Amino acid sequence: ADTIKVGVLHSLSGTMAISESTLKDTVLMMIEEQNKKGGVMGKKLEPVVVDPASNWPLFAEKTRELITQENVDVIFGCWTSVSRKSVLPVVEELNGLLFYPVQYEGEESSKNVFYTGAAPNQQAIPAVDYLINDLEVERFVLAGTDYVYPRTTNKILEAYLKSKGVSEKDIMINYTPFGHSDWQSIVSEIKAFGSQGKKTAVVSTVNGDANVPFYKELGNQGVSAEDIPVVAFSVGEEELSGIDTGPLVGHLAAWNYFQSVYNDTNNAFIDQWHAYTGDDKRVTNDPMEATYIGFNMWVKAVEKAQSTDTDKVADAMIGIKTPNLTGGTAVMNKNHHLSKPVLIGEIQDDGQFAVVWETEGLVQGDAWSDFLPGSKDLISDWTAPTRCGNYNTKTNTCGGASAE
Amino acid sequence: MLQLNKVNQYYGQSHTLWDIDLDLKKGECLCVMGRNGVGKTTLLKTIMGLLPVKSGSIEFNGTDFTTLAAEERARAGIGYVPQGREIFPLLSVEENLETGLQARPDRSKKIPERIYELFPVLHEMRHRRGGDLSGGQQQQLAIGRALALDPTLLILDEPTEGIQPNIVDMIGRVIKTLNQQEGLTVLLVEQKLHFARATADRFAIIDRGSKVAEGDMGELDETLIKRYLTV
Amino acid sequence: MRDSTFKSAFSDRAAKTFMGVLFGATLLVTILNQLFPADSALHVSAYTVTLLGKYLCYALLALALDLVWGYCGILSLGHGAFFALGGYAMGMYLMRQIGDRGVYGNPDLPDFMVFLNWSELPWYWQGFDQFWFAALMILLVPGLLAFVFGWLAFRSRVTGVYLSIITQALTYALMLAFFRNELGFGGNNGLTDFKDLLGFSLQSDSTRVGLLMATAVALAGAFVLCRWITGSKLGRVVLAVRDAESRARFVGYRTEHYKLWIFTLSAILAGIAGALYVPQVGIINPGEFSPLNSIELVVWVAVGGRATLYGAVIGAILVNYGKTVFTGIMPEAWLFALGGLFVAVTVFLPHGLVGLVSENWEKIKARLNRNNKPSGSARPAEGDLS
Amino acid sequence: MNALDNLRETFRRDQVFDFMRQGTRPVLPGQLDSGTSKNILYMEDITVSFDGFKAINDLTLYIKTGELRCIIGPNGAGKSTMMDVITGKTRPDSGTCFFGQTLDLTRMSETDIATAGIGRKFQKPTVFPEHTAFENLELAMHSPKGPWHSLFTRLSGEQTNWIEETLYTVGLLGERNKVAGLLSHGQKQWLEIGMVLMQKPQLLLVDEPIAGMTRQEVERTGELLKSLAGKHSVVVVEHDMEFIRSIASTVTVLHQGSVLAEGTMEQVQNDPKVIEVYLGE
Amino acid sequence: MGRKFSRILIALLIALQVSVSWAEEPLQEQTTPTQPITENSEGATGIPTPTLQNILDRLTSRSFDEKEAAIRELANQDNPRVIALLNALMNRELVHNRKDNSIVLGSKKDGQWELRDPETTQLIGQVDSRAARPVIINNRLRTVINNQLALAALNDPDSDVRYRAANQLIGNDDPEMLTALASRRAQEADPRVAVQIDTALNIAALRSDDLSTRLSAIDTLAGNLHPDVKNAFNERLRVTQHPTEKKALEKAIARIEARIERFQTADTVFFGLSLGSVLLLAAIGLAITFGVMGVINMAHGELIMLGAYTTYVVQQLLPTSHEWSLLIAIPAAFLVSAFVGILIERFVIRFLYGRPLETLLATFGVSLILQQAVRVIFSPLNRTVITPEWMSGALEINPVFSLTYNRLYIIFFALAVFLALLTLLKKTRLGLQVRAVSQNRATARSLGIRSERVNALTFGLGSGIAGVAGVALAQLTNVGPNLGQSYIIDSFMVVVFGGVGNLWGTLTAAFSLGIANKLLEPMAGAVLAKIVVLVFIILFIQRKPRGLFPQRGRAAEE
Ligand SMILES: Nc1ncnc2c1ncn2[C@@H]1O[C@H](COP(=O)(O)OP(=O)(O)OP(=O)(O)O)[C@@H](O)[C@H]1O
Ligand SMILES: Nc1ncnc2c1ncn2[C@@H]1O[C@H](COP(=O)(O)OP(=O)(O)OP(=O)(O)O)[C@@H](O)[C@H]1O
Ligand SMILES: CC(C)C[C@H](N)C(=O)O
Ligand SMILES: [Mg+2]
Ligand SMILES: [Mg+2]
Repeated sequence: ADTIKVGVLHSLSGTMAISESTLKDTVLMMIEEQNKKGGVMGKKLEPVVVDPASNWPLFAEKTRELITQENVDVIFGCWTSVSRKSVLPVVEELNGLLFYPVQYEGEESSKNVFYTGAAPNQQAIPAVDYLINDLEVERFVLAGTDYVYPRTTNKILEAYLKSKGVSEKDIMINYTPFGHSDWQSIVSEIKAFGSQGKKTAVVSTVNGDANVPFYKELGNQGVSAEDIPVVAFSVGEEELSGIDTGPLVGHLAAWNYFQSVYNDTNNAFIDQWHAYTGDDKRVTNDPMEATYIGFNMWVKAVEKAQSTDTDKVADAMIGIKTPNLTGGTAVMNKNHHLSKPVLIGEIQDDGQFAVVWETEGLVQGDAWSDFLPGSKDLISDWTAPTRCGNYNTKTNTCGGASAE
Repeated sequence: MLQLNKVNQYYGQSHTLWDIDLDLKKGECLCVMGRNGVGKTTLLKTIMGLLPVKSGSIEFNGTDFTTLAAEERARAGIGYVPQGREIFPLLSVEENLETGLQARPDRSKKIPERIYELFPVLHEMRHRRGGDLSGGQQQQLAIGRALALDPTLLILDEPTEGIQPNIVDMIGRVIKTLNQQEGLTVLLVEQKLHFARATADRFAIIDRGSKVAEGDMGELDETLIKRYLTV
Repeated sequence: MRDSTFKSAFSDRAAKTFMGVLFGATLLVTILNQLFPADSALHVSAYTVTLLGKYLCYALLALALDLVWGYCGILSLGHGAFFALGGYAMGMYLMRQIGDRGVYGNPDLPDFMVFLNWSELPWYWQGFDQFWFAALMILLVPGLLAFVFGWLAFRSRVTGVYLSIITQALTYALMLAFFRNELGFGGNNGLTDFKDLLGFSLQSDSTRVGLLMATAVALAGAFVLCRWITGSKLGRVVLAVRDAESRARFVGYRTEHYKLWIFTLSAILAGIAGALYVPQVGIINPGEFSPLNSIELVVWVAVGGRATLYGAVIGAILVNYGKTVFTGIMPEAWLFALGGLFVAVTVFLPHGLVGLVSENWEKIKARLNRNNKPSGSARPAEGDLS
Repeated sequence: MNALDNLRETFRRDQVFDFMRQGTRPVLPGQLDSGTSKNILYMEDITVSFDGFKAINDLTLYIKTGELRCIIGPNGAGKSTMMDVITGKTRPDSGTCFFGQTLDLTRMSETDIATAGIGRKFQKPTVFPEHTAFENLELAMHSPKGPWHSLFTRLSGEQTNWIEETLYTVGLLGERNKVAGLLSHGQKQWLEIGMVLMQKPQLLLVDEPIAGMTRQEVERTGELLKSLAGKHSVVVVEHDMEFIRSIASTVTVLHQGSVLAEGTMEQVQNDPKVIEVYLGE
Repeated sequence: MGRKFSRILIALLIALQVSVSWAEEPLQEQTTPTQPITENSEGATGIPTPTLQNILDRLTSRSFDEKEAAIRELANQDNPRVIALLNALMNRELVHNRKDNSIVLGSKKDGQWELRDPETTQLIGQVDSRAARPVIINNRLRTVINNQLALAALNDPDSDVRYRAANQLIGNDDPEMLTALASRRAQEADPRVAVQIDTALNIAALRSDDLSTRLSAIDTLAGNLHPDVKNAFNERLRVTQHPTEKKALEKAIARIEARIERFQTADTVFFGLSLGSVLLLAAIGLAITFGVMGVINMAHGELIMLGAYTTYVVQQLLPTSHEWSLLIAIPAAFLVSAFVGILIERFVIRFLYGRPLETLLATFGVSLILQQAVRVIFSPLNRTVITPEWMSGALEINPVFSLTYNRLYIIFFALAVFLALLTLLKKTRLGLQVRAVSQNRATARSLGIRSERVNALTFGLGSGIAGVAGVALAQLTNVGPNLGQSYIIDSFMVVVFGGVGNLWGTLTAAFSLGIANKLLEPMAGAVLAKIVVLVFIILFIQRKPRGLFPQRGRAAEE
């Protein structure tokens, strides 16, 4: 073929369209840009966009379609973990290549998947560190939507907090259904929990649509960031663009990227995005950066391998470095996760974040959390001789499916 | 007043009315008769505009009604008492009567006293749901509702069905009075011979969708009855 | 009424045609997939095989719904629940089959339990390592739920929209419950990463073809069963219950028993569909309980034409095929097409696509008759009220 | 319950005590046991009220086995409501209603009552609109009514003949394959009568059977009902006096929910109270 | 009818009232502690005072400690610009000019920064939006600034400002602040402010070395609901050795806790009412289109969504008047949704009368189309709807019990809509006509009722009300393409639970489900509460197969 086909697997309809359609545009923008530069290995890139419609089995089906019918060489896609889980067996079976750009709960490492979003240790743990060290928080509310990502993250955080000497009764855990819209009782509970004298913060893994009513209720019940700051892992610029941020100033988010970071690469990226969408109000966000990094890494890897063959590209990927948008360099590690900086930002009234804290260097993404008993001993290393996503350092075996 | 010219009607593929002609003069009382299932109700519904005609025309007071919507026909002054009562089951008796007021040209909002005088039960039960009434009470309600419209042509489909004898007599008298004293034109479908004889001036007989006989009530003799009204 | 005209028009030739087409298509696909090498022009890819398998599962589900809705007048807006339960039962078996090949290599616990610190397998997972047990549960769980639910509802004469809405509440409640990680079914991520079924690897083409065949057999079996039921006196009673339930009671039928019978059977069929669906698509998650899925299912049946059985099957296959095609060729606008289709079908084809055919069939017959009898002058009028 | 009530209970109706029965006739539970007594239906002190309005007021009525009973009365007298009570559609506020010696109708479901042998034609014709006339009769046919039976049963030639005979009786042989919903009003009435016949009930309740029928048909209906009497008990509600006169042996007049008069047509017709509230003139 | 309604309304109000007043006990007169606390130890130092600009320029530092020091120093300057500058810092109007690395005043104008001199406020020039950026402060700094501002505001002529300032300073143990508070107390005329100051001083007095001072502080503070009071008590309880003090503290804490508990019940009731009113709003349009007309309108949620988007559009069109654009949005949303509703009726539903179940399918199609249309027109992202000032914040009854204004307005709004609708249906011809048409279309037509028009108008009415609900919901939740879907199921539940065709049923159902949900939530958690409510509905329908207020009578039994 004289083109290289790039699959784009993001929901354009259904509940997830709200987040995912931006990433589709990002990939298309990157492809356009790359083609202007002459493509990859002299070949033009050709996007193949499909709509898995926020329907998880459809993700698997579309993946199969992309790989076997459309013969794409790489797929950029998925947002929710469940969609990734649905796609995973298919890319493994057909030996495809998937770039997953969203923060997730970890506990996974596949030969065919590159995780460019944050693992829990690249988001949750630094955020809690910040709360403890800088804000002197002593009590924690772990509020989340009732599903795997928040549950896992909170499990990790609970273990981590306890290891830091926070006692059981200073941790309140609360789960809400998807799309929860009536936050009155929970906010009032949080308020009560927070007025016991010790500095309290909320660590929020509340997902998607539920955030708007949550923040609105916080504002209305007068929970200000000075009293009880909320640090969120799923609220970025995109989400804030749907909220009146006036009353939210000072609440926090932990990400690897903020639009407000000032440097030339980022400024150029933002300009490019505005030009591409024809809307200079459009914001950029962390999963976009993850897509950006993933895409650039893939391009480099293909050029390095001089092939689009999955195995060769996957091998070439490891160790690839590419500038990230916050001024540093992202590195792809042996475990298919990135090394990135972690930033903490405070919400400003213009819907942007002001960076108030930043890790010293890069944080290496950890596929297997050190704070979960089941995965303490696991590591992932896709280089020879280990070549294993879940290598048990105690028993020195490669467990489960990836053994083959 | 009402003229039908070669009206044909179909239910899907089944041809139900065949070339019906009918001429109803102002102030007349015509009784349409015929066995079960010959198309009497169909004829009335067609006149009322509830069923479309396939060919032929309908004229009312000189204007062409053939394609006019049912509600406009009612507004032109046709009152209709359908077969099987068809009252509004969840509206109260009073509200049922009020629905009859909607088409009045004078936009009156008051139920004419006369209706309650004619059917005292309705007054008694005016707050009861229409659907709770007994069959005969519902029939009275249906007649009352048509009268509330203050029609110039009253169409009744078997109005005495299920009504107690003394009220049947009374309804007959009322129709007669309205017809003779107030010049109300009446088109009636009725199976009860004595009632038809007592009320109507003229008759028309329908058999298998066609009009087969017509004349003054006096002309309705045993042969016609034998031939068309018995099985 | 249509039913009877339909029957007289097609008699059971249509049933035979249906089976012929179904088995013909599956066999053809099987042969093309198995006998031709992957690069041959005639080769049918595994993608198509699974796709077809998925459609047939949906068709079976639609068939199940048509039985209760079309024939018994019970508009269930919660049939997705039975489908999903069947799917979960199968998923649990497949999960147990993974054994120690999971990422943590834990032979007793599925992965999601390991990393959420479950210490032992919950009691309701026991037994699912046996296929026979899982198979039993596939029938039993949806069947039992439908039985209990139906028994309560029909006994107290819940009908119409009230019934529809509580079926919806049922599936909605189940969805919320299954989303909860604590319930022990993998939360929103559901059950995935299946390896093999009865020792056959789910990734091999022959297993896929086998599953497709199994689904076709199940669909055909269900079709014959439904056909037999609806053609029997039971079918006529059920129709009578749909149209005039109280009359049926006064004639002496215990209508709640009939409804319960049909509802439970339908739920079991839906469960089987779900069980066949899961290994083919590779995931089961609480999203399948979503009330919107169940509503969409109703739409398939309506698009095909209710109370015909074929209609349901055809509707399910066509709508889903349309979805597959349109999400590919017009990702941004396919919802317009789908929505438009639903509107158009309901407004213009009150009896669904099958109705369109059978009505035209009547017309053709009418035309033939006209040719025989030149006297017939007029064409039938459309509709009754203006 | 005081002693008097107890006593009353013991000597209720014209009850035959078990020990007085000659021999023992085994009676299956749920089946009609009309015993040796002459009555088949006992309604005693029945009261039904709707939101305080008494549609039936302390009504007591007995129907003899094999009797043809006519019930007349003004609109709203409670005739249809009475039938509702008998068929289980409405539960009385108080009173008892026994079918035969043992069947307490106030405690049975509509289905059980129908199975026990009470058939009803409603005032407003109710048929299965999407079934053909033939199928309507088939569904009503006297035969086991359980789902399993329905699933496996096939119509025997005998049964087909029976249905066809009935179709003939009700004059719908020509409409055999017509869908019932499309029949005319009068045809539906006939069809429903046919359905009641197919049920082979012990007790037939017919609410205004001749409404909308031609005179000839009225006569035929009269004949039919008279022929049924004797084997079956028949209760007819009508407003057509001629018809009543042509069939009636005993006439009961209801008014405001209770019996106003009872007797032969002659007696009733000349009763001034009846004339006042009902007949007129 | 009206009577029935007012009875319910009164009952609701009484419920609220009772729960409030029963929790409320007369607050005791607070007394000022007998002894002033500490002396102002601030003395003059010999270091030469730096210029304002020098201090400000220290804000360019990346270290927040450094910034804090600068802010404190700034606050201590005796310069009339200090307050203005602190305010500017709070409002992100103090910017870091990247070019010359200076801190100046800046305001956004047409995507550019307009820079001014911090001292003279003279215009310096305009720079590109990325060439300057606001000085970043964090929560810690914000608290510091706020305290400084409060200190200054203590002497503000406006007593509301003073009240807020005093409130901000409660719990603060900075000696400087306490002196300021004490001196303010001496001249304070407004008793409201005085009470606040007393609370602040008394809390500080709890730390006094003098037992009797402490005891009298405990005595006056007992029953005070301010969270800092309880915390201070607890704190004290931990350190004190005195048995009398211990006892007094324990008693005081118990009293506070008892009061808090009672207010929490009131809270729950309020939350329930408020959730109920949201359900009512969402369901009430459906009560017409579905309950009265029998159209199973799956696009109802999308009509709500249109109303919410209308709110957004109106706000975009009137960028300067957020305060009252909402009032325009109400009729606008009504019209937009009603218009779309009429279109739906004319082009789709009209063909489906007599086939109620099929309306479900067609309107489901319509809902997909509307959703996608919104995605195409407005993008799939949520839109921001700004809450006007008068709807944000809360009516604070006491520190533990406050009623959020938006919820409060929405409760009244929902009741008003309900009332208006009820009157419309009961008192106008339309009401009668629509019920007649929906019960028997052919007969209604033959009585001269223009069924087509009636249907279109009624559907328009129901849709319009959905739109109005959208305006209210836009204040509470996402304005996005999925808005409708999240309410449609609940709406149907409410209508069916209440009994189809009965508006009172809808009202009762909405409020009882709302309250049930909120009662369960603290016990079972949000997810389980929802499941329990659903299961309850299922079981309830078994007991009452036609909802709370069933249609009764012969006709309904068919
Ligand atoms: N909607 C319909 N579709 C098809 N056929 C119909 C329809 N309604 C009535 N028919 C048929 O048309 C014929 C005429 O019916 P119609 O109701 O006019 O009879 P009728 O003269 O009023 O009888 P009756 O005295 O019993 O009321 C009947 O054979 C009937 O079966
Ligand atoms: N569900 C109900 N709610 C209120 N009132 C009712 C109900 N059912 C019956 N009624 C009233 O009870 C009375 C008796 O009704 P019923 O139908 O038994 O009369 P009927 O004797 O059959 O009269 P008809 O000869 O007119 O058929 C009537 O006044 C009726 O309005
Ligand atoms: C937090 C979410 C936005 C993404 C996350 N990976 C998930 O599980 O869905
Ligand atoms: Mg007729
Ligand atoms: Mg009656």
